[in-house]
Amino acid sequence: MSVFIRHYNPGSVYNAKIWRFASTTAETPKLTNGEDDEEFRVLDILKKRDKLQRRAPRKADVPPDRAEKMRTDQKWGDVWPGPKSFHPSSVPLPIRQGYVPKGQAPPGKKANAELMKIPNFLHLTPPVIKSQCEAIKKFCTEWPKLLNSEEAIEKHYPLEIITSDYCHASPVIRNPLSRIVILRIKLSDLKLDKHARDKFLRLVGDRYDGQTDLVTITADRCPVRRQNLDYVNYLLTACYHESWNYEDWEGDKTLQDMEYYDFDMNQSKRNLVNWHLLCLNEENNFSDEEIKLYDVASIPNATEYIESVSSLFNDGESDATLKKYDTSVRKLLGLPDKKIVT
Amino acid sequence: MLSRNIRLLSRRYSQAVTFRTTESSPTQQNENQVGLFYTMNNDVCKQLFAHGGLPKSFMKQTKTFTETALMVRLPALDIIDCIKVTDLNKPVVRYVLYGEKGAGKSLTLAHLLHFAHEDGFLIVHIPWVSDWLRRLPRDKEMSNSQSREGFVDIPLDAAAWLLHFKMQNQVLLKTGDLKTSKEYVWSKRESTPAGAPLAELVEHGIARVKYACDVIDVLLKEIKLLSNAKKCKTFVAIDGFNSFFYPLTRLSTPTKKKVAPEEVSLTAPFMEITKNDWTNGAIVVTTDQLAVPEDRQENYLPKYLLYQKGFEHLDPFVPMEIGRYTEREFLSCASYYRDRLWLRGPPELESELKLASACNPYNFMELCAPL
Amino acid sequence: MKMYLNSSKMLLLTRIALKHAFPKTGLSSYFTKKSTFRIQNVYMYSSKASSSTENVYNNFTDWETLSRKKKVSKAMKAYLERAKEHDEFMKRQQFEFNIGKRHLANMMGEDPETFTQKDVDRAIEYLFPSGIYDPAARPLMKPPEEVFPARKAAEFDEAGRPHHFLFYTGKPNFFKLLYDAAENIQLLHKYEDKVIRKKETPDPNASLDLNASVWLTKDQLEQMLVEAINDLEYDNFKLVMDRLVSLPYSYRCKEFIEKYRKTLSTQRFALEIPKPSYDENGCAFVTTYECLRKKARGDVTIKCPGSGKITINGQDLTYFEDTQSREQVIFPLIFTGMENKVDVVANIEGGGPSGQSGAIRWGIAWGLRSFVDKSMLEAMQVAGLLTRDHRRRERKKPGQPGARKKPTWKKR
Amino acid sequence: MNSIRYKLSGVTCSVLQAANFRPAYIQCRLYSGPTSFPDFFKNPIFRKEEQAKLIEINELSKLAISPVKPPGVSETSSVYYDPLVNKLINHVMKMGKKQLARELVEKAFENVKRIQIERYHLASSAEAKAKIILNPKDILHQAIENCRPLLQLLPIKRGGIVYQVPAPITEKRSLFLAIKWLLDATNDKERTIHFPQQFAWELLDAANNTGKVVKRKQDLHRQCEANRAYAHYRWQ
Amino acid sequence: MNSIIKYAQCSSLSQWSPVFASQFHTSSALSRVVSGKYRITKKRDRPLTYEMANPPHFIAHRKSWNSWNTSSLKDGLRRSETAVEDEFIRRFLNGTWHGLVCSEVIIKRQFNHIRVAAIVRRAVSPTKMYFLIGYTEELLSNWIQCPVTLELQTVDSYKDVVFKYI
Repeated sequence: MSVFIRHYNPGSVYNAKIWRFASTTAETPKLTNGEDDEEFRVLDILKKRDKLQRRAPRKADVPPDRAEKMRTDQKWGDVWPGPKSFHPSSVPLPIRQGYVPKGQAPPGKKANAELMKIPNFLHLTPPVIKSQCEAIKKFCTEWPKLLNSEEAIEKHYPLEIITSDYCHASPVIRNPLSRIVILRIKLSDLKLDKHARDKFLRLVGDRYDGQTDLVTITADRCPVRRQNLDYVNYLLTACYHESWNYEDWEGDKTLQDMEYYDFDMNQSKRNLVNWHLLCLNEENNFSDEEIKLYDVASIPNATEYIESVSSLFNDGESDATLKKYDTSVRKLLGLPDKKIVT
Repeated sequence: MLSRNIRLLSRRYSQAVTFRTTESSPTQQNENQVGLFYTMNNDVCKQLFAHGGLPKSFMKQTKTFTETALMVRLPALDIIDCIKVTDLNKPVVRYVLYGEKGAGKSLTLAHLLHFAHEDGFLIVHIPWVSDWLRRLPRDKEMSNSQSREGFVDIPLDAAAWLLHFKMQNQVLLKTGDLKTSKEYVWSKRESTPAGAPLAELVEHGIARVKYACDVIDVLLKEIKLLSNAKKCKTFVAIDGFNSFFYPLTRLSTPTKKKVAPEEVSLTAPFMEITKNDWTNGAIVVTTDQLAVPEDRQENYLPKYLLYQKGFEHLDPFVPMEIGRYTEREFLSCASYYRDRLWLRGPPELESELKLASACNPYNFMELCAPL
Repeated sequence: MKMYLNSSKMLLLTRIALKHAFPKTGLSSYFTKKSTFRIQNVYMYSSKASSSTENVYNNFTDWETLSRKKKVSKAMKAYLERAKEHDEFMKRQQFEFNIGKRHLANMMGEDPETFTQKDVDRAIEYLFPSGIYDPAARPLMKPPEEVFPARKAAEFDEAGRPHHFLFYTGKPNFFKLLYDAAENIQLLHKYEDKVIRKKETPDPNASLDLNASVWLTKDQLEQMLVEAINDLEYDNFKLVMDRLVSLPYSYRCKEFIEKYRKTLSTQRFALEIPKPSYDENGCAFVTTYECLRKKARGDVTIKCPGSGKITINGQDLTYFEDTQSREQVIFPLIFTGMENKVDVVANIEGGGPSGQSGAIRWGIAWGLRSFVDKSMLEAMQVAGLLTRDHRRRERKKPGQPGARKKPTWKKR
Repeated sequence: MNSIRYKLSGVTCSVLQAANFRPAYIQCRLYSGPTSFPDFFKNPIFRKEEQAKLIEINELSKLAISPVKPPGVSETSSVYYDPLVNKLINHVMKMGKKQLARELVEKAFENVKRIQIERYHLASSAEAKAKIILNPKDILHQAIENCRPLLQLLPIKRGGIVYQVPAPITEKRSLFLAIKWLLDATNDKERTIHFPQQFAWELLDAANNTGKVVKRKQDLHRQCEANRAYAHYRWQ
Repeated sequence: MNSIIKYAQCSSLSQWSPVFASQFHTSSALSRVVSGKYRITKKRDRPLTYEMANPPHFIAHRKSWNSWNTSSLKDGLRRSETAVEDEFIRRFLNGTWHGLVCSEVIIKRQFNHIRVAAIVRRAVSPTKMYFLIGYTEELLSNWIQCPVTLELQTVDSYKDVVFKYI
């Protein structure tokens, strides 16, 4: 039970006429005590002794603010070295914050909880940042001259590994999301021939994006990033080598599996052959295989027709491909060319 | 009074821009008539298009304009030249008309029909395929076909088509040299002997609606044989051909199962006739977005509308785009409307309508309606 | 006793000032007849600025000398005390603000001399990013006169005599304003009579065009007069000023009127018309970004030597099926007659057909400004094509079926 | 002090009572957010002939300074635009379906035009042909003119009894009534006839002063004529 | 110690204790949300700090948050633990600095460093205050296993923190 020294300075009833002034009372001028009003002294008959020994609040001798004594050309980095909540006495700025109805002044910086709440960047003022950057500069390595353009980077480093790190507020710096590893590579950088490319695409499936020609493989199965990294590399090498070897069952590839339009395999070859034979009004009793092998060069300007049909299927139907198909059919059938509006 | 001198003004204005041509037979028409209107005389029109062939809105126009006038457009002339040029003993050449909605495909087909009629072709014409497959008026009758089980018959439509066929080819049928090659037995009592004229076959089909579909099947086989034997030149015209290839039709079997177009008994014969294994004829087909429901209407290009199967069925075909009005065509159409009192107002009205309708023929006609 | 005398003098004074305090306008006839002489008197007295040379007022001044010896009343002393204290406080705040500004400049590493208020605000925003939505609630470091409410200078001298003759109306500045307006109206009436009777020639070319400005709003007026005004008085103000403006020769007191006019942001379409830039094959094109209408956002490019082709999102005008939105898109082209001379390329997303067509219409009109001559520009402005349509669909409120529709009233 | 100020303002406002346009001043912005234009925006003048009139009295440059509202969604300056038709479309529109309303009105005009062209071709002599108006918009204007009532009956309660007192009608009100009656007459058709067809017939009837709507107008006038005795009740 | 309490009672400390006995209404019409809102007293003498003057729906509009950490972000970690720790810190601080904390406790977390800020009344001697600071920092960092620093601002009395009277 600590001993309390009670100060009690007599007199001066604190006549705090509460000034209904919105800014916190710490700000408003202290009212001087009522001066000797020579009129209307209130007659107090039942003079009660001031029973309660009103203990005047301790007038702790509060040292004046540090802010007043600061020089205006001081180095601010030393005054406010690190992140710290706002403290009015050490910030020399007359800041005010608070929503007040119109016509009143917002609460000042003293005893202003709002200013303490909001994050402040007093420790990161531009000069401080510049000096810190200067300091760090000697530890950074310089960006290699050769990698000056996007293409150069892609040429030298086709493979891209994307990992992400997280900073958050917790006693532990671990984060489950940081284990995910993404590998990204341009298909054109992988040296694949036609068959291998087709097989690789079938293996990779929807990880390949047609427009950007990028294969993105993500791995998040293993708990640790290193394991995921190995897994991703393993996946890429496996697919690559798998797509190179030719299995025997790949031979009997049916029409539906064809990923591109091959004229010989399709019905339009049969139409062409039948049409040709009809023209020569020969009897056509060819079987399927024979039709496939039937050499088309003999039919006049059939090659242009074949190429236009395959472009119609492969490059997608559009006015241009249709026009090409039109001219080729007209040549094939021996019709006059299309009239152009004069 | 005011309206009268405007009408005079517009007539004088329209006279300045010639929009009519006196050359009314398609066979003689050539480039310098492109964009001009020619009037078909009424009885040919009635004969060809009595049972459908012209869009309903056009029919109303003809009633208001008191004449059926078709504009001569380049694609039609192009096809007419091609038909004239091809020697007929080569396998049949197939033309596919494609274009936007309201670009004038059906009218170009009508123009070609008129040409075929003039040129003495035997016309096999389906006015609108999706009327058969996708329109379900209350009295539509669907039954299972006797001859080939598993198929669905639409006898009423078949009979109507036979009537239409008879109406279009009454001249050729009357000359009588078209004979059936084989003897066909419909039922115990009815049969048509070999060598009977086609007209009789058609009459039988119309009379006995139950066998109408089989009659059509037989008729088309006969026509193929006859045209192979150079007896007659046949002209096949099908509007909205791509609805044959839409996976589902609205018809349903008596057991309420949705029917695919292949299972409808009428598709097979028309598929047969659109092959190019016969000679001495021409096939003109239109693919139309309106023939198929919304989900298959992204663009109007033929390969997309015909699916893979349709495209390969027609493969060496000549695609013919029916575009919008060119500058000249638009002006002549506008002055024609002014002449027919369909359009009135100051001259800059044309430039506004040109922009608003984006020169689409149907759109232009729609925009002029309330003016 | 002394007290009583003191206050009675005050009463006397108030009664005099009161009687003459009525502004001329709406002066009921009862007053004018009786005390015309007094009004001139008061009138001369009131215009404090103009030093009244007539000697008729000498006896007044010695009142002042007389009263100086008097003991100043307590209320007066408290008032003066408060006024002095307020000035001190403001001076202190000003000093602190300047010191703070220098510190801030030093903190931000900038030259304190050229550290404007804008830099101060930017620095505070950088140092104390509070992320609070309401701008008024964010930390601010403003000069004291902006922060603390303006207070009127002392209104009466030691002797307790108010400086302003309308002091006792409670809003001296406001009623003085009405008073001056009324006075000007009198002048104009007199001038009009002179013109009629004495054939004086009015000044022909000076005219007053007011359609580019509007009367001050209520709070602007309050700021100017440093007095609170209620709606009724604001309406009277506007009424009097309109009455003044409507007089035929109102151009004579032009500067008095201009003082209370707020010029509207004149349609700045005429000022900065974008110069068309030229693409590779030399045809001029102008792109207007940010074309807004309802929810639609997009941009429109206009190429000048064009053939009237319109492409929207890569498609032709058939991008819009319904004719109404097509007509909206071609409206500016037809209005300016440039439909065959200009190509339009627009890409737009969001909103429905009418929103998108409205955005394109505005974009085209806005782009055409640089291809069109002055008169057509004005025609487009009067046709309203150049006004941005910022109207948005009003949100539905809870408890109501729609934005404004209220639930149907049910008897039971 | 208060009393004086009150009297003061009392005095001034008594003078103002006569010109009571005070409410017009208060710019009501009860709803936050821009759902409408502030009231100092002027209405747009976009039709060619109106602009021509303005240019004649060189008012245009004056108006060009003050801000102007943009023209509405369905307003254009094209040659075939007619504000009356736009108003009619808005009257026909239900539940905001403007496209449908516009289609119906356009089909009605089309039917009118077809009927008139038919009549034109059937008409024998030249001046008979001249009499037939072919433009549906002219017919609409004609019909509206014929259906506009000139007077209206106002229910005024006098001593417990409500009298139908004939009173002059404003321009807007008569136009509204004309259109409303036209649409009422069109809507009490049988189920099988479509709106455009019926509306076309109504327009044609109204154009040559026959038909239900004109009869209704004449009834109203007759009623007004009958009640002209009560005409003075309007002022008490 | 008792003088403080006596002094507190007579200056109606009850208004000061953070949790006020706000009237609790059962009937549906009156049981609308009253949390964080204070009713006007007849004498208009209830003092409110800025935090208390702005009801909860003004957070982020007129006043800002009391605890700043990354747990509320998208896939932030340790959401519940941080909330519990914050609450513990607040109660601990209100308990150890009993009657001295006259504003809300602000907790800012950066990586593993926790900074606790508050406005404290100068009612105890400085030596005692330093002891309390060390005491709380030590205990809190042991319990939460993170270095805790206390950043206090001292004020004369409750009156300096008052924003308005209702």
